[in-house]
Amino acid sequence: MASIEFLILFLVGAGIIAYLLTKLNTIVGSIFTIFTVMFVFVSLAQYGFGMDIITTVKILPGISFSQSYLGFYFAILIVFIYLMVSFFHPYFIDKYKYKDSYNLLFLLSLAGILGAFYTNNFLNLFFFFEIIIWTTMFLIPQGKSKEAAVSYFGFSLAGSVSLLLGVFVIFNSTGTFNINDSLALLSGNSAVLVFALFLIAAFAKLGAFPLHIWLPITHGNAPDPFSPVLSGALVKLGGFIAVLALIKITPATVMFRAMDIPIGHYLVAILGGLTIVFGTLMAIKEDDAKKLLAYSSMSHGGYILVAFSILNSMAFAGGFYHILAHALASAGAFMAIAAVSRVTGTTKIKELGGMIHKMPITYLAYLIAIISMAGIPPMGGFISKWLIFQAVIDKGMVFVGVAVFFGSVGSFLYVFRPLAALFLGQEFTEYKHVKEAPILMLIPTFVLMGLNIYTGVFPAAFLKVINNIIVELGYTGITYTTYVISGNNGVLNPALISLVFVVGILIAFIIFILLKKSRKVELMDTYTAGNFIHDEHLFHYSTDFYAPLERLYEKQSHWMTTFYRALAEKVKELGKLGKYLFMSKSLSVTLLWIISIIIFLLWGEVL
Amino acid sequence: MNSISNLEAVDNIINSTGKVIKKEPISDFQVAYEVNKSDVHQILTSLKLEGWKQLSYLSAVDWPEENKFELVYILLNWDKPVYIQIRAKIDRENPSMNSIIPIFPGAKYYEREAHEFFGIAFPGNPDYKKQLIMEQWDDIPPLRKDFDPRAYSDRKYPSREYPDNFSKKDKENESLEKQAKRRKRARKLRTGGEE
Amino acid sequence: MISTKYTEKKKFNKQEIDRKWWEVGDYFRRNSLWLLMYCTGCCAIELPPSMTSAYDMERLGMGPMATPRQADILLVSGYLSLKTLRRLIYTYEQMSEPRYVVALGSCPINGGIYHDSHPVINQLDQYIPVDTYVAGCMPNPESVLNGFVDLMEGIKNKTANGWKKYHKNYDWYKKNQFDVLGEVVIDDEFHQ
Amino acid sequence: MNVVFLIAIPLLAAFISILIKKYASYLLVAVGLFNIAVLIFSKNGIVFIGGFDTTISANLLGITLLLDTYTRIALWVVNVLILVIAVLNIKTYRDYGSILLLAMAGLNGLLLTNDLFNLFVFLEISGIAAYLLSTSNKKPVSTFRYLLYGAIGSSLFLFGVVILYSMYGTLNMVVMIREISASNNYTEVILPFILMFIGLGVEAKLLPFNAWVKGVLGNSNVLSGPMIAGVYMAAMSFVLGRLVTNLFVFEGTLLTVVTLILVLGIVVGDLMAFSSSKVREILLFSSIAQSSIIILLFVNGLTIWAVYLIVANALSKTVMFLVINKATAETENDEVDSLKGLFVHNNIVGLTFTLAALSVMGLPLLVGFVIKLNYLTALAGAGQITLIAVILLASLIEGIYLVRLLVKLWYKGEKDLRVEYHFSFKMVFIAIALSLLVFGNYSTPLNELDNSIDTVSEVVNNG
Amino acid sequence: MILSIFIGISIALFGFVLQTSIGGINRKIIGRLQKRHGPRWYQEFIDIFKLLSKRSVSHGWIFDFGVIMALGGIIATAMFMPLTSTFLAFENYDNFFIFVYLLAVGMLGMAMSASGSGNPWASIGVMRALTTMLAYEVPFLIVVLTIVNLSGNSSLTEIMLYQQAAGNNIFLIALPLGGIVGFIALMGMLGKKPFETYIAPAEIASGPMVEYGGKQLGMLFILHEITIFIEVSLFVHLFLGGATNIFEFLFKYFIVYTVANLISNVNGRFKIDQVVKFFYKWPLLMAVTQAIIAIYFGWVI
Repeated sequence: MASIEFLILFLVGAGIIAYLLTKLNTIVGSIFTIFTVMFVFVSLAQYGFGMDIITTVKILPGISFSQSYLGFYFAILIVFIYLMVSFFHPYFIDKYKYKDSYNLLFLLSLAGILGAFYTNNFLNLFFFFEIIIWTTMFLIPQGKSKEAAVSYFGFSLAGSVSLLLGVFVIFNSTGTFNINDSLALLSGNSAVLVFALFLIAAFAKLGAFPLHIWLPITHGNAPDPFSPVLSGALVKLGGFIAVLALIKITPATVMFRAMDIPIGHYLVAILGGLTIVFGTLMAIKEDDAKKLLAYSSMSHGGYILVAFSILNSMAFAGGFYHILAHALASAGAFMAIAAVSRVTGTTKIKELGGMIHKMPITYLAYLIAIISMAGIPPMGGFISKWLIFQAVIDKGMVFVGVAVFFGSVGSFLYVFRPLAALFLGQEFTEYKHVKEAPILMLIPTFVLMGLNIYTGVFPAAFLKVINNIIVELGYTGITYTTYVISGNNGVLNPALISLVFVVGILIAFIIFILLKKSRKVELMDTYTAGNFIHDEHLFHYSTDFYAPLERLYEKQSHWMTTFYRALAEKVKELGKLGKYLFMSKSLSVTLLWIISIIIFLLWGEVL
Repeated sequence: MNSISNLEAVDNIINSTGKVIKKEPISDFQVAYEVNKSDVHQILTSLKLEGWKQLSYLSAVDWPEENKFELVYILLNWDKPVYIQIRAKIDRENPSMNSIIPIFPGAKYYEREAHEFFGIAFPGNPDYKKQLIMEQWDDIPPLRKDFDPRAYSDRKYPSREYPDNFSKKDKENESLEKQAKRRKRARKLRTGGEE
Repeated sequence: MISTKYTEKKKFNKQEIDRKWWEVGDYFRRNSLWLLMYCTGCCAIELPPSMTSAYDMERLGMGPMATPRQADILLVSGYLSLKTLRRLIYTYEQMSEPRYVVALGSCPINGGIYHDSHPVINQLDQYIPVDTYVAGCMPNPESVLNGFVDLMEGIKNKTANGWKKYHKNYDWYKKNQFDVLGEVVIDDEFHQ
Repeated sequence: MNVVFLIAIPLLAAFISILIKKYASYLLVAVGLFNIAVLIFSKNGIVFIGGFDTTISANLLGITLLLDTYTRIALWVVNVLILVIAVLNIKTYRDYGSILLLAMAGLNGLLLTNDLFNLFVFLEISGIAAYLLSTSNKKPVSTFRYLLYGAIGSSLFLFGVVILYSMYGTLNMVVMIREISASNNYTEVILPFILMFIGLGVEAKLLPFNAWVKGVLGNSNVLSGPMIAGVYMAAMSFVLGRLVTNLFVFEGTLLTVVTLILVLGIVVGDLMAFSSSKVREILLFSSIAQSSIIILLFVNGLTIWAVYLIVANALSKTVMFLVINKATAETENDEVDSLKGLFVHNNIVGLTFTLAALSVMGLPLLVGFVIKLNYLTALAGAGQITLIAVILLASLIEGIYLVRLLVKLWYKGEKDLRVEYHFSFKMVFIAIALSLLVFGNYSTPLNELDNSIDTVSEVVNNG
Repeated sequence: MILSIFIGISIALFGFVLQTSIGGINRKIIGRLQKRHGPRWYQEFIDIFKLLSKRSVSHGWIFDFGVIMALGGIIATAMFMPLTSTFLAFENYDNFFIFVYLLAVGMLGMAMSASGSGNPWASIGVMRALTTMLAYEVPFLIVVLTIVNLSGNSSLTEIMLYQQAAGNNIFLIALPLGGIVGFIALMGMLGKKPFETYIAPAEIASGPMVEYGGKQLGMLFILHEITIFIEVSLFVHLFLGGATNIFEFLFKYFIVYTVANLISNVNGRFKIDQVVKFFYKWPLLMAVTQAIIAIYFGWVI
């Protein structure tokens, strides 16, 4: 039997061993890391599903654990992403400046994650959150930009500060730090306050509008194997807090009668919608493949918010399923990009082209990931989007609907761009020598591919776990059988869709194979209106892919960045004002302060 | 300012910078000066400074009898309605003219064209030898007057052989032919047998 | 041992079946001829009237297409300079087979009024196989359409097999092309 | 052993060291060790000197020294840190041995004394030592301004003491506390209290009164930086804390004003640090905010966590100032950008600096986190949600600029920066970082101390 | 199950034959409109079979695989399509979103294949197609949201039955604004002329299809016909109350397609950003207005 305390301590210990091993040899250290994470994953998977994990604490002071389906769901998902990513370490760590500490921090952050999802005490939750933040904060600057870490840390800290404040408000009004007890006791105005504060935390972690600008900066510049963790796993912490705030707190505010939703939740849904729209638009515009995927993570975070703010079990199921599907999809996509970046050294779309001819498996992994991301059957993303759509339509949320549909269609646009410009198109001469990723990196690729498809074809296994969570949260679970999911206004049979899809492909294939064989021609032998072109860079359409569309919102796209830059500038100016007021070289200013304080005091009380 | 005084102004500019061999007014708005080869750059520079900022065209004329090529620079002013042609004759054997790229960078392609069609060398133009219009030309420059396009065409392009009886008589056209024959005869009678 | 029964069945052998299919294909091909209009010269001006309501090419199942991959007919309309010929050959080789070439005007036939010009070739069929010539300077729409009908007849009678000839006499065509053009595919300064 | 030695011996040694200048620093080390020995063997209680009445209630004018757990912690911090700083600078700053001795005597007296006038005397003694220390910066103007501010501060303090004396006729703190609570006339004591608060506030770097800090700490070196930012700040905070918890009664407008001043100090301190681009300025402004938080905790009666915060802060700030001042001594420029890549070749130093910074930010696994969480919990228990919000907001700003600093220091700029740190420096850094780390994870001893401090304050109140 | 699949395949085949014939008839109609004779009504069949009989070129496996995936996805989509309110292959599983998203598979496959050809025109065409899709989908989906919300079911047959039930108007009448938006969006879906930005033969050499010839192009033509069948049928089922028997369906189908085609032939072409601007101005506004008055106020004719 696995004890959660043991797992955490094991991870910390293994982290230190991994540090030493990595110092000796990066490959050995990384492989040790893989096995460590695998051990944790296996023990969690073995005992977690049946809620058989021991939660008693013997060594760690002041920390207490309990297990819930909710925490387990997040924990197993994130540990899985960590496991997948750890396979990439042997090939990447050598590139980084402080490679010794990479595995240590990686494992420490995993320990923090385990703790965060298994604790039953708000202070412990905050403790583990902070551990996650600072361990990951040191991993991020090892990538491309050092400023990314500051931006990540700033927003994360804003989130956890807000969380902590919320925790203290809870403590102030209920007198306990126990998560379940205190949330149950919470009521009235303090509930609204905590709701708002927790949501700020959730928004900051999810990278939702308007606290989103760290997300592309961080994801885009983080080390290549760490971006999938950020996007697939760590962002989901925000989802966890959002669940706490939106479902567990649910302050009694005014209801929208037409939609049967509290006004606070509706506002969150609208903000989620804005997140979707904003993320989509920015992703369409972005040139760096990783930043593009980062914006897509942002937009998917919006879906999660929308799902959890519609208070019915259908939407919850959609939200939880979306967390799963998006984690798998974005991990897959980011890892494919990482594999490309490993051999080419760049993630800029305009510098790449035709990678499919060298890396077909990576291409397939990316393709399947984006199909899921765009919510097209037969991948997992379709199920979750379908569930969310059902809920949105059922409630008749028009404006949220606009955003949700916009994001859904927009996702075709942005996920297609790396596909077309980075993997397809002309094959560049400078990448003629590159090879497919090595076998160890293909293992997680294949696993993720398989899971992306499996989640889309046979969702029942996952819906069972999700139903447990929903029941735990006090709602009735959704109806489903082995093959069929029943929604509020329709049923879905993903297995049938997949079957029919296979039949369709088969028919098309038969048509194709019966007909005359094609003549194989070179990629450069294309229609050029008769001109002779020998440079494939001229013949590769990748820069400003959606230029006509981008032109429509070019001016508006910098607003948020400008806003935050101006905010930082204003804070600096305030500091300068402070310096001017209090740090002047002249003694008389200080004397003035002293005298005015004394006079103010005496005026009120004595004189 | 009318065009006449414009032309006078041009006279002044050109006379002050170089020697004019021949002046030939073409119209009220266009005037040509034939100058020495060595004066061309000077004159073009001063004209550019005076407002003739655009080199409209640069070409050459072949004068095989004189054994000369005549280069023609046509300048355009955006403010005054006067075109100026500056002509300079250069030797036909080993024709060479210093490039005017330093004055008019746009002359790059005109000079390449002139080299391609006349074989004039333009030292100073980095790639005047590169072909611009003709791809892989394999004979003497085609616009020289001693180039015979017909001979080239006959030599290079196989032409269709027609059998003698290729052209069939068309019944419907017979009356027309008769008419033509009649006319021919009448003309013969009129002119006294001369064709 | 090959039995006698088997030999009797031989009239339905593969070649025979292919031929039958080919004839079926020919029916479709001649009734749906898509043009790639290579408007090299003045004869292109005759195409609009032959397409629009006066002569309505579409009733024959013909229509313009944008790229050589989709088209069946390479329509050469007018004189061909050396530069154009290069692009024409390149385009012809990009087309899907079976492909046909229709040349309008007298210039592709014998040079026409450009027969003594140094950059204009005299005879197109030296370089690519031409299935139908439409003479005239310029040919009027009736003759253009007549040319197409001739081509359809040719397809039906299996005489319009220029693309087969091109494969068969590939070396000959290439030699002719090389004689006048040097290399067909060249470096083009403005498309580097 | 008698705690009087803690004052007398350093003072004596200071005079002797003037005679034997050559060995002043060794004498300093010896005295430091002796002081630690005294601390180990001395007992809690009140010491009367000068032959006055030994019953505390009657001893209105005599010199009394009070040693309780609170003072003991303070003394430990001050003496050990001075010793460490002395050892580290034993070669570079030979001439400052006697000054450090003087500082030691003054600070020990400041912490030990139970008499308000003596408090003023020791304030002056330690002040003089501090002015002299700041001369090592070679910035005479800022030293002069420091002196002026110090003079203003101590005169305000003295003024307050005089008023109190005229009101209650005693200078003994314990007695006075009892008198004040007996008379229960709040409005009368506002003036002396605010005067004393401001007077000590100048030394403890509270915001509107601390314009000297920029000049002194902004140009500090390996000696003056940790001394003034670490030791002096700790000592002054202890003294102010003692007065705030035991003597001052903050109520009504006075409480509002003091809280406002402190809140202003927290927020503006961090804002100023955020807008600075010089490393030393960032550190000093951050310590301004920290000292405001400390006093705020004292004001809210969270003595124990304030004490821990003082200790943790003194330790981390000592490390940070030592690291940065050593580096700026070589680059002669303390712009952040010129120090880029400082830790590329000094991994251990970088690690300790990082741990210290993380502790200041209050991130988990380090002692700063435990303290922060505990005092915030206590504040929440007291219902001070607004104060929590302010502190958290400030810590957000603080986190951002410290991380920005850290990242820049860890990653190379254009040029390769090499700074050699002596072995002794590294040992000190590691020791401090380890202690931060250990107490961050194993906080039981801290919780135990908690109880003992409470009992001592009761002792004081009851005589 | 096997039987259902066969029914599904025959529906797809029926859709192909139907749309190809109606497409041919429409070409004839357009010919007459332009005072031409027009082609034979079965010209489209000839075109497709001709393409299938030609020997094409291939730019690598993704070029072929994309076409197969596209056609497969579209055939799969068509297999779910009900013809009348009672005749369909998979009872209950004709969920509206299946059509929207399975259609996207076809789109994605074609886009992938086109980009895999390495021709920039193809990528530009795909870009335009996707941008146009972004434009028309959102207003359309909002109208569908209204319809599903009102009828309480997202199954197409259920929506049909809801409209056919006594007392309910067909949605084109019940939601007049939504009906207009739906038709405009249908024009966009069909790639008909003001929104025909992504084919644009004279501009970008027929866009995504630039490199296709022979069988790949033929398969894309089949795909195109089936896609049109799906889209027009969707409109018929959603807005015109579907059909109770096959002739009603054929009639409505013919009317819808012909009207769209006629409108198309008297229009010019928008620029791509004009398409986006257009759809996000009036149709979206109308769709949202319609949704609000229908859902929140319950004003349904």
